[in-house]
Amino acid sequence: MAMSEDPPKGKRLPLYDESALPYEHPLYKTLLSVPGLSVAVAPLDMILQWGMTNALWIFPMATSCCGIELMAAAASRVDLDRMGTIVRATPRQADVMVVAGTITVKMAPRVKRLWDQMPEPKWCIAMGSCAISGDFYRDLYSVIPGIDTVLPVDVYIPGCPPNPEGLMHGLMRLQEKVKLAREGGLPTREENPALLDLTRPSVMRFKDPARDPSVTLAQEEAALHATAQDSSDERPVDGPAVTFAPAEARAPDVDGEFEAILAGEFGVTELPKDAPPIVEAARHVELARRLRAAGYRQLVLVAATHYPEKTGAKAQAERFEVTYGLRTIGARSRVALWRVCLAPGESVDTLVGVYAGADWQEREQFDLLGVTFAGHPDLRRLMLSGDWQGHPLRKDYPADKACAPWR
Amino acid sequence: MSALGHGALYGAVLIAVMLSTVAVGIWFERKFAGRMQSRLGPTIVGPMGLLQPLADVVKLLQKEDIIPAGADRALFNLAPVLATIFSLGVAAVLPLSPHMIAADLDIGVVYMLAVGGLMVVPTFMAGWASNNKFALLGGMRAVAQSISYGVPLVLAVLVPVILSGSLSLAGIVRWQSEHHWFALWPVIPGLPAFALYFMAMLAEANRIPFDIPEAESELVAGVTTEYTGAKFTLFYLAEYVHTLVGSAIGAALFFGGWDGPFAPGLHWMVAKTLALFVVVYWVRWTLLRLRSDQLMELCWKWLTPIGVALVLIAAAWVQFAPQGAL
Amino acid sequence: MGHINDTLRALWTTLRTAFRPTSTVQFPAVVRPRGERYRVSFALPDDENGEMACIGCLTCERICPSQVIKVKPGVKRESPVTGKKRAYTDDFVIDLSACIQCELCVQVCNNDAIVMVREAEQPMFEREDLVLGFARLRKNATDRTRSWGHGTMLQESQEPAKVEKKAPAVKAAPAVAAEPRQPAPRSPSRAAEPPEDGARARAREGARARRGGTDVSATLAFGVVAACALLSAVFVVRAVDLIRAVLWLGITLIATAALYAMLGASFLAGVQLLLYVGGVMTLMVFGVMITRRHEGIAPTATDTVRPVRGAVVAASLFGLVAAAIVNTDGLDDAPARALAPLTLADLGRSILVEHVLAFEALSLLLLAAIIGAVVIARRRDPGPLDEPTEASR
Amino acid sequence: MQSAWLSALAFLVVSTLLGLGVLGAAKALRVRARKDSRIKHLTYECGEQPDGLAWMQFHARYYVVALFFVLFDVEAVFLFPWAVVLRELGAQAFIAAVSFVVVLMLGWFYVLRKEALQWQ
Repeated sequence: MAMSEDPPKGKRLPLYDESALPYEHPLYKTLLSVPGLSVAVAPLDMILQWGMTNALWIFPMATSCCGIELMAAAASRVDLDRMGTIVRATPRQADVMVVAGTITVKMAPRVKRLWDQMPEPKWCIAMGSCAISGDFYRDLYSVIPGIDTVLPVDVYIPGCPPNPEGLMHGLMRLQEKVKLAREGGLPTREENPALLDLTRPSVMRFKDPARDPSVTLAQEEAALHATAQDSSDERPVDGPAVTFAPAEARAPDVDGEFEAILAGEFGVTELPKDAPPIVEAARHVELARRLRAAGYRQLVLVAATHYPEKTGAKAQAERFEVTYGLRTIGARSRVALWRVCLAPGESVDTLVGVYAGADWQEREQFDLLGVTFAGHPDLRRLMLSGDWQGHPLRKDYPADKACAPWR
Repeated sequence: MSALGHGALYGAVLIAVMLSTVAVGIWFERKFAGRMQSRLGPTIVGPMGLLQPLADVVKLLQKEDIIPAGADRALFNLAPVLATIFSLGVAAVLPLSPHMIAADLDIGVVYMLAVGGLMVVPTFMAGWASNNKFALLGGMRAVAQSISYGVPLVLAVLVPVILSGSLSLAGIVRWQSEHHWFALWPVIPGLPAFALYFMAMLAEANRIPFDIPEAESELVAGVTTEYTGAKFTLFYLAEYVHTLVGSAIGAALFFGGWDGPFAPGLHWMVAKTLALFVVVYWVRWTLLRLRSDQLMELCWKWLTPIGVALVLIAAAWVQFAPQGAL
Repeated sequence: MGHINDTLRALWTTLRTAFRPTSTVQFPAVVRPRGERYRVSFALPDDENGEMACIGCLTCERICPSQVIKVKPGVKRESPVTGKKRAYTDDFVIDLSACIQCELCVQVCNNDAIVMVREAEQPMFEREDLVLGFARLRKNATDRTRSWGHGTMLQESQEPAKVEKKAPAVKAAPAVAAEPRQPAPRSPSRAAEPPEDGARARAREGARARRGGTDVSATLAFGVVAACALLSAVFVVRAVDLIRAVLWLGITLIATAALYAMLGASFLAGVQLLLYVGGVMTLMVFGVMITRRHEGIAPTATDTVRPVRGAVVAASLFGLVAAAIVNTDGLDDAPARALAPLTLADLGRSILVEHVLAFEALSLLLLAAIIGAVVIARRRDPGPLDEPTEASR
Repeated sequence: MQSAWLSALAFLVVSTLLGLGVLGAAKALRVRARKDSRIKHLTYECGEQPDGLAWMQFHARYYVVALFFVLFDVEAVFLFPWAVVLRELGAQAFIAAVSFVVVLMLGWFYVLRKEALQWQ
């Protein structure tokens, strides 16, 4: 069987249902209920539809490169104003939300909320591949697979990005769609399982009849409370106060000092060629303090790697290596790097007491990998939203599994 | 015909005329702005896009009505109506021709200043009732700006009052048609006073370059941020009517109103008003908006003393100018 | 002076531009010609023998960064054209909804079997409609203009430069076709208006002036306005919300202005609106906005002492005003005076002749007020000069 | 005189009718959403959860501006009757008003020197 033929055969699906319109005209109902006046509905509807579709004001949801084309569309060469389209900065006065750009999981509740704040009648145009399907970010943990998993999209404009004329064409197609829907003449589409397989996102579209209503509810709930759960806002850190030593005129510049300290005071003699030396977890804060005194005044790196043990008796969930990097500040900057290895369930002592800059760097590792830092004053999520499940940079993170209502 | 009937008839006709002028004005603005930016403006809806404002209104009237949570509902609904009343109400004292004037008040100038000044009430009301930070900030800024520029406005208007010795707009125009237009002679208090009036009028109507209360890049849409559909339409309308009436009053105070050769007075008045109206758009689509502090500095450091100086010069002219020069 | 000069120059520039030809291309009617390298959609063209060139080698499917290509290779069979055995493909699908138009699929194709085209697919109502099926891809090959690149040429251009070989010259995009000028908006033709009959109009004016407002309507209007003033004054006192109290006060002040107007004191009415409604009310609003750290509604205090205190003050004030009214001369012939109201000129004469000393003293009073305002405003450190400080933080 | 004020009143009434008429027309014409949501009525704050109430404390300079407006407007208001009789009364009125204005402008200089209207 051919995967795609035009036109394909299959079950006919109604694309558009009059009763499924999200709004109603109370006036029509009144006119229809009065016997003599029902003839007035058709011409009235014609006038109202004419007005409605000929003054489409845009609310620009421009998050990335497609937004540039959106701006160009309003400029001289294409001039959206020709068809009466102007850009409004508030959703209350807009008719069409143009989603132009990648929508991340963190952004999605905001988009949803802005969409909900637009007054009916309203439409949505997905402009460009990222808005339509998430593009090649669509399997990334932080990007939603198409804006139509969040809102009902009326017109999809292909392109990466589409050119400004594409947007104008999209608006015209929208006018066409509204007109066709009024006349009941929207083309019905044939179901083609192979095609659906190819384009199906990991979450049901908003308009999909099979969509679980609880997903929509969960999204609305999330849109309502998005900020309340976010942890990315800054708040005063009440951790140990750090006092900086007075700046020396010049950092000590003794070659091999780091190695000497390691070997002499910490008993680390094994120096691997292609990786930093490994330091005991119990003594690494002491090492940091010693190095700080020796002139390494800047913490440049807190990174972690996840090594899941797949087989054997020790089939535990995680094993981490945390890598630390220090720098001297001065004309000839030198670097000190070391690793700390953590057994399953173990945590590493925080460096916040020695370097204030360790705060957010350790929070990032906690957020993305789930490494715990003992004694950290404020170990919350830093980049992901507060209700996130799991740690996406772990090797065993289920990339295709739903971990938020948006995915 | 009783006075009430006279006012109502003039009101109905004048308001209908002003609304259609505003509709065509919006179309003209979009075409003109387009041309200035090397684009066409509306072309698709109606012949040359002429029906575009109509489509806008038909659409806006259909939009759902949203009142934000926590808003003061009564004031929220009242503000757009008040804005309409005050912006249209100023037109009552407009002398369209020697015998066409809705209400020939002997203190027309003061009425115009007072009712025009009342526009701060709906502006603040809308900003405060919306329960929205952008709207409130926009409202407070708009009120601060309006009252600040009220001072140069009053001073600029005082100049023709001193020169003609009348507070009635019709009286001022009559004096000009008997003697000379104030924008032309005496040049020194006349022309700068007109410039002062024009700037203060732009600021009162919140037009660029004085539109900081609704600067889109920082305050979304100012006081109208939370307004949808019909109420937004009224604000939109009030803004344009304010500008139109301001232009008409400028024409009456400084350019001799209905005075002019060959054509009937009404034609001259309309032509002068529209000319000033076009200049407003021209300025709007050319200049950038001023910063808040520049706005205030311009008003209090420059325009106010200049206004006072112009008033004194006008008084001196009346006192000391040779009789023939009047 | 520099600013004024710049402003005038800017005005001149925009005016000049307004009368120049525009650069708009009227899109649905005129489609802007695209550059040679412009690429938006795909096509599966024939090879030189008139057969579909694709052999189903899956190279494009593997290279695609967005993984939007699905190819179903067919069996090898003899070509009906050349008679040689070759591979075929049974189906080919490209999902434009996630395509980034990177052209990698074209670049890796050794057979030039997939190319890109310059005309865009139209926007669709459903996401599935953006999937280019086999039939559409084949149709594009004949219906649409091909873009600049094809596989072998792109691969060759990646080779280390050979001396003789010249990269294909890129032709510049053809200039935009001269678009039809919009006809300039014509001003509506001036309709000749019949000149107004001066004598008749004057007669009408005179009649109107003589009639004026009748006594009954004036009394009625007075009742309405006075009721407005009193009721809104009650609401001022009753309002819990300070801002609402101020707005009610505005109505009281407007009603007072109306009363002045009805008494023939036009100027006073105007000044009442200008100064009290426009100015003093704004002052009060600003006062509320800067003084109270209110959580939403700023309720007025509701203890028992204040109403009593207020009542005492109000009563004594009322007594004072009443006494002043009673002691005013000439109230008996009030109707006669109302018929001949004071004009503004009378007021001016009175200020500048009889009360000139008070007039000058007033300027000193205003001066003192200004200085006082400055002193009060500067007494305390204004704090952060940021936009409004938020009370809730 | 009163008749002119009545005309102005009628004019204002007609403008009121227009405002109410537009709102009434919209009430008849506008659509109604089938589903109402709490999010729709949230205050617009660029898609963020509204943080606290909008009513906040403003800087004192707003008050100062209003104060100066009232003072300068009082000055202007006194100049209106003067403007009307200036021609008639001649030099005496001129000198009186000039001294009035000059005294007030002293206040303006003071304001400028103290930078009370600095709006940053």
